[in-house]
Amino acid sequence: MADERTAPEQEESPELRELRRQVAAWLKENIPADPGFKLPQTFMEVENEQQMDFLRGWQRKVYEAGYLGMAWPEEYGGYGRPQSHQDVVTEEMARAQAPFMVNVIGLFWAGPTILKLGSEEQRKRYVKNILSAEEIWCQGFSEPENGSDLGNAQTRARREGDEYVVNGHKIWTTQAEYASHMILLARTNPDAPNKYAGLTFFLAPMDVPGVEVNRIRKMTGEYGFNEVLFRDARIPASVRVGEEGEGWGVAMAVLMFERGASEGQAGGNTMTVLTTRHVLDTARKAYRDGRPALEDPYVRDRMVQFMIEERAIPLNRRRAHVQKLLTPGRELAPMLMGKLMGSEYMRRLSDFAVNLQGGNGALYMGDPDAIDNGVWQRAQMNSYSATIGGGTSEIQHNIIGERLLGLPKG
Amino acid sequence: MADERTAPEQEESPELRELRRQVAAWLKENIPADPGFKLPQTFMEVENEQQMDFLRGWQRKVYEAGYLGMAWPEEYGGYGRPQSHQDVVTEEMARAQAPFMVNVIGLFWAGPTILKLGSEEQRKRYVKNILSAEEIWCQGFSEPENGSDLGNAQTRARREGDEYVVNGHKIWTTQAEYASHMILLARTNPDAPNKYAGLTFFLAPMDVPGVEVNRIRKMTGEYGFNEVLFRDARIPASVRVGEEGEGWGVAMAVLMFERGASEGQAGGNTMTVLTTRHVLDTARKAYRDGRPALEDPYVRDRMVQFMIEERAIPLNRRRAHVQKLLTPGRELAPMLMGKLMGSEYMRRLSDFAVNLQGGNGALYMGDPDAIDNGVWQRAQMNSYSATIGGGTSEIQHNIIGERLLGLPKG
Amino acid sequence: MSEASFNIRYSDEQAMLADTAVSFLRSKSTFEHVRRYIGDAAGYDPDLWKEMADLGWLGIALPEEHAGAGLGAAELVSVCEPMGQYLMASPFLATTLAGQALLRAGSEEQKQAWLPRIASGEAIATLALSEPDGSWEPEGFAAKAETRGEGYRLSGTKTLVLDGQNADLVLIAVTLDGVPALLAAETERLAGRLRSEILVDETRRSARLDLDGLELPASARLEDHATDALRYVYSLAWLLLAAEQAGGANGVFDLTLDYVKTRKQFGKVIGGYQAIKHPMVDIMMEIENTRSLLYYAATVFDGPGGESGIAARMAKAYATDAFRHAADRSIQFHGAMGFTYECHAQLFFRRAQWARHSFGDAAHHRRHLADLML
Amino acid sequence: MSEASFNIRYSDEQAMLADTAVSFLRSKSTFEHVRRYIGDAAGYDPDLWKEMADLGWLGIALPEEHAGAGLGAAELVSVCEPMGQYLMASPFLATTLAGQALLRAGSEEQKQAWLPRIASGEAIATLALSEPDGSWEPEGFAAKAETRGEGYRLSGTKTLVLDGQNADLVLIAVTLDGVPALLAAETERLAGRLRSEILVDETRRSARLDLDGLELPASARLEDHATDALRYVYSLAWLLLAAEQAGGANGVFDLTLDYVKTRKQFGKVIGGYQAIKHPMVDIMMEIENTRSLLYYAATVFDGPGGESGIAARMAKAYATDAFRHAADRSIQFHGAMGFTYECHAQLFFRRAQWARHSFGDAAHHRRHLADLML
Repeated sequence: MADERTAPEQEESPELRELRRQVAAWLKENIPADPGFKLPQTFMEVENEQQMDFLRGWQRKVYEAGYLGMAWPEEYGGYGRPQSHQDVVTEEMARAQAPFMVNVIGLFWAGPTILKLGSEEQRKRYVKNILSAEEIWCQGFSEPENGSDLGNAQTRARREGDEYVVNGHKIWTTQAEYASHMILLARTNPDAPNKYAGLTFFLAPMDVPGVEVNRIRKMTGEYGFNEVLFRDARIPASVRVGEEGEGWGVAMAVLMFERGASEGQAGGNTMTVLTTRHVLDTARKAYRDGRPALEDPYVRDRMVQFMIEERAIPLNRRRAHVQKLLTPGRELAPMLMGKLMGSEYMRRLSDFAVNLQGGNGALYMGDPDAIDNGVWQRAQMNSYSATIGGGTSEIQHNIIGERLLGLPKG
Repeated sequence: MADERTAPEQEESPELRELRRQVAAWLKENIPADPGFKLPQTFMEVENEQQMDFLRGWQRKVYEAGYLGMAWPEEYGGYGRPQSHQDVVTEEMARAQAPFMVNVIGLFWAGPTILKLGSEEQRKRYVKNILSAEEIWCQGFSEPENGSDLGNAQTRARREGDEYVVNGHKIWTTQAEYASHMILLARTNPDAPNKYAGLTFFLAPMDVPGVEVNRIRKMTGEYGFNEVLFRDARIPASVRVGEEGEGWGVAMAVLMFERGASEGQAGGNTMTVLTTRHVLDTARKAYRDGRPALEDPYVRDRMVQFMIEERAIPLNRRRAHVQKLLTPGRELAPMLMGKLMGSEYMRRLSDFAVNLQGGNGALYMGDPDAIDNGVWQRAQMNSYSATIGGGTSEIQHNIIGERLLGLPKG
Repeated sequence: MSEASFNIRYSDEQAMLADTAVSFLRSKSTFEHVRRYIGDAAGYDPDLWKEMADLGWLGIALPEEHAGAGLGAAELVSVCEPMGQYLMASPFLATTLAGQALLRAGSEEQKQAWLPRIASGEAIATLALSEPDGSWEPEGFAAKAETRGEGYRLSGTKTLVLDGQNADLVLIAVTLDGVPALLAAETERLAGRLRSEILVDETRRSARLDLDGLELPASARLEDHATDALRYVYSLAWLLLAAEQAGGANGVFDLTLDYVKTRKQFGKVIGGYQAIKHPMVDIMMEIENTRSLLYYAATVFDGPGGESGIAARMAKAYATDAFRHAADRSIQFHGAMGFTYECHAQLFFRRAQWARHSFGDAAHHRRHLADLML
Repeated sequence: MSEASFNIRYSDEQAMLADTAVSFLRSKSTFEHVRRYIGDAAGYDPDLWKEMADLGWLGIALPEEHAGAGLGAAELVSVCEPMGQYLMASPFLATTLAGQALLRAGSEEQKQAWLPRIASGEAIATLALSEPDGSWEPEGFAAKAETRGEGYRLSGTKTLVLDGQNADLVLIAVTLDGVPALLAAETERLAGRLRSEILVDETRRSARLDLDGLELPASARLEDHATDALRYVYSLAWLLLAAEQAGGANGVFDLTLDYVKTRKQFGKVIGGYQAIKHPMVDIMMEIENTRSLLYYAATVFDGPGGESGIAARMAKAYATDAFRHAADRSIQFHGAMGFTYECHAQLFFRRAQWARHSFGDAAHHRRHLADLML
């Protein structure tokens, strides 16, 4: 797959072009109609069974059509094709505004981890059901006292025979209420020489006694994430990934998958992407001070700022494939900066999209006269889940400054 | 004087109003005509004897008219009047765009320090000549390796009989080449229990053997500050302020005078203030893309942003006098934030004033077609002297965050 | 204006009102209390409203002859800033603005009928100003009134009518004979025409008002100067919203400051990290600037000349951005907790959003200021 | 444009040219070398110019029939980015733009007379475009030419004529019969009419040109399509300046990064403080974005459709702000040292200022982009 990553995009082969055409046609045919109820924009916003069923069904359909897990090995449920094929399909799905793949933790965190670091049995057991959304996964890294400081996780897993007994408190656990499994970071050895060395990584089942899942209400007023309490919950030792004490290394590998390495990804769009094109649609309906918003020079200037910045996002990804155009000494920049730049961009863009609405920007979703059903008001609040979750923007700055620029830790 | 500080401004007495009228009339009569050579905008930009003579003459004239040192004690050369009188005069000088008082280190740093912490002999010896600009002062705190970290000063002062022998290297010393005296922070005890305890404060004469002053060229291409090398320079022990080891405390007191406590100030404007009024004058002469700059909505929007922000500066000072309007728990905010806010404001404003000039903004001072003789191009570069000197903006943020907000040191 | 003429006056009355408001609201308008009324249709506590009336707040800027205190806009600011700080939700803003409109344009009869009842807290009043096109200036109302027999027949739609669902009296801004006019309608006449809106700020209430076919008697018309009265009321709204925003910015800043002083990550209190400390300082400075601009605007508000509108617009423009910034960073610096409904930061965030979109955002006011000043 | 159609192509020629340029300029265009020519009237090193010609740079985008390499704008970008990084000062930009104007609008005779001499480095050429009103678009020139006997008589003033004092040939943009035209003037004809300007970027040269009463023969006129040629040349200027700015941003960023990694204050390397680390990351990201926008603009530049101008404007707009930001923070993070003439940060700062004001700043291009895209 390595050669695929460096191949310049312009040489898109006839095969890829044909695939692009095919998938576009398939999507046109198969994207489900508006179900008549509010749909989430990202996987962090699924708030009821109705939404979950709808999205699960869609993911299964995409998988069964051969458009998900395309580059994953056939023996575990994938289709064994080149990553470039999956990338083309993913792009087309985003372009077509298809509903997103709901099993995000499975596809982007658990799946790659199991494929790369799991045992043969684990691969056989879990991967296919991740792709088909038969089993939903959640992620158990954060704890109430350790939002950014994952290495300090205090949830305890004590070995007893063939089992581990888990006690602790995980939080901000997206989709835990629908999940059958959790990738769990827990402390097996509180006396390890350093805090990192005491951690172990598990593929924990959620349907065992002693696991309590509570909903957390988001600032939007909606639900979508949870806290998970473990009280003497027993999980089999066979769900451990790697050895005891290797959990930190596994977790770091997981985070690297999440931060945008395309290699090995199951593919699929992870959110309904809101772009400046949609802001423009909104702006065309909006009035500021009695005039169409798009006549306001302030709106026009800022709109173009966002359009320029937005273009840089896919262009950075393109440039990442052209070895010679990577900035010397900072070759990993386009990859490492993706999460920070994208999430902060969306925070500012969604705020702008509300701002330009003039007086009507004070309305919220649910109001029949809110422009575009308040999609931007909701996106604006939800945007913080990305600037905070998965490592806050402040932590991202540290990571990039230290790893990429070689600046010392503060 | 304390009651003067809290007296609400609106109750400006007939006496103050009359003073305001008088000084305005005097200034109208006495502000010197354009000398025909380039004048500095701040005391950090004096680059030749011609400029220095002109400014010294002006300060003396103001002093002799009774408009400087108005609130300093009569026995040392002041006029023994209330601080409010000086404040009114200072305001009128700024309003009239009078040339600034050149002996800034004397008036704002050395003078208050000597009055408050100096010996009776020191007060008698130095204060009057500071007011009359007979003796120019400079400041010797910074060293090449310790720009922001003043407490780490390595310049050595070794006691020998009635003298101290000074060795070391001071830098960024404004007006050192014209100065007869330096307020000097030097290390008398390298073995003190902590670095601060080894420091002592001196009113060092510059005209002793072993003092070498070199010019440093600024980024504008002009001169105005210096480095000062001490090589076995002997200064009398009588110029010490306080005891050995008390230097850090004295220096901190000096910095508090500088950061804008109005109490005890000699008064006088310290720079030719550039404001949005002047930016507007520039904008009226400027074209952007073939149209008057003021027709550009982007220029208009930003201009107003600056006008609002600029208004907040004097209003913060006004509010500082209304005890009941100080934010509870942050009463010192208007005072402590003055330097940071003012210097960063000027950096952005001067950049904007260049920016709005369109193509002609590429011209520099000296070019006959540069708008307003390139005053903004120069001001833009000079603006960094304030965001860097006297504690960088980064350090200011730390100080305010820690002292005012009570946030822990990093 | 030269620098020397910038004055800030602050009277004993202002200080006393502010002190009272802070201690009253600190104990009454707690987060728990504010949240309790989120699900309430009226959105406010009638008992608290009564207490506010007893404190004299509802008559602050009404003349003594109408049972008011005979004070002015500056004294309203004294209570509005703490209301913002403690997220007070009530029809205070609506009623105050409507009261001023009545005072300035109403007939003697209308004033006597309503102002004492407003001052006593008995009647809630509001203005119907905004329209679907979101105009933020007191001119060019698309809603129309036409003479019809002895009275008027109205058409058009009003939006964002503050506390429309709570009001006893709605003053409707329309175009009549080509110029702005205000028509007073008791709410009984508006039955079936008011729909509660869903606002981003869940502590606020507003309604959409359908005017088509509404008939009002001749006596509904406020007798004169709707143009001047409306101009005054809009300026007053800028000022009072700036006050609320200043208070809100302060409130959310204090909330954040407490959090970053106690929350630890990587073994250190997070407020010690420059990535948090420095933005906190910036926000603090913006709040200081806001308060200076606000109290200057309050000082000159009831004075002569054009400075009043300029200063109020400046205060609203700057306060809007300052409050937004403070609320935005509060969510971020609270980390995952900040993203929950339970965290009080969202209350301020939503208030900041609502306030930005009410009576003109920063860019809007800057555009008008540019026309006034450049 | 949908995301999927954003492509970046980068040919072997581009890569080879860039590699050569980096190693050549790194050793030749050192800070010491750059500073040596600041006081020089011509402002550049003729020996280095000769070497650049020998490397083929002056004919990169000229056709082979005129002794060029027959490549395009994308290959010019490959050498301009390193020129920005190493602060190269030379009449390269002026000569390249003028060469393209000649190529696109000149007569066969004019092309044969000048292009081979340009490609060989023998002749320096430039365009006289700007005027005192600072227009940044290729239209509405106030400078005029009128037919006068067999030739033309000119009036008006040109400003910021790049390397006007160094040029052998100046192509003057005027309005002739109501439309833009280009007239070629050998510099002998301009004696006494060119005045060296003082630029904020001391490594650059430009001149003011007084046209009043200048007479040129009929043969001076470039034969056709001045409008198209000018449009092309302006777009090319945006692209090449964006390349220089990208390089400059990178150069000043590296300078700053080295400094903050070694400078200690309070016992710690200052790059470890978040107040420095985090802005450095932001600048780094802006540089990455700049380079992506730049190489996309280079990819589509010589292609069909309106995308070329849009992409070049975007690159120039974004690069302008990124370079300014990088240079601004470089001064600040160098502390007092950054404020000296001796510190190399000022060289980049001045370059960033010059580049911002040349061929349109960010707000200017955004305004035009809004008209094109919204």
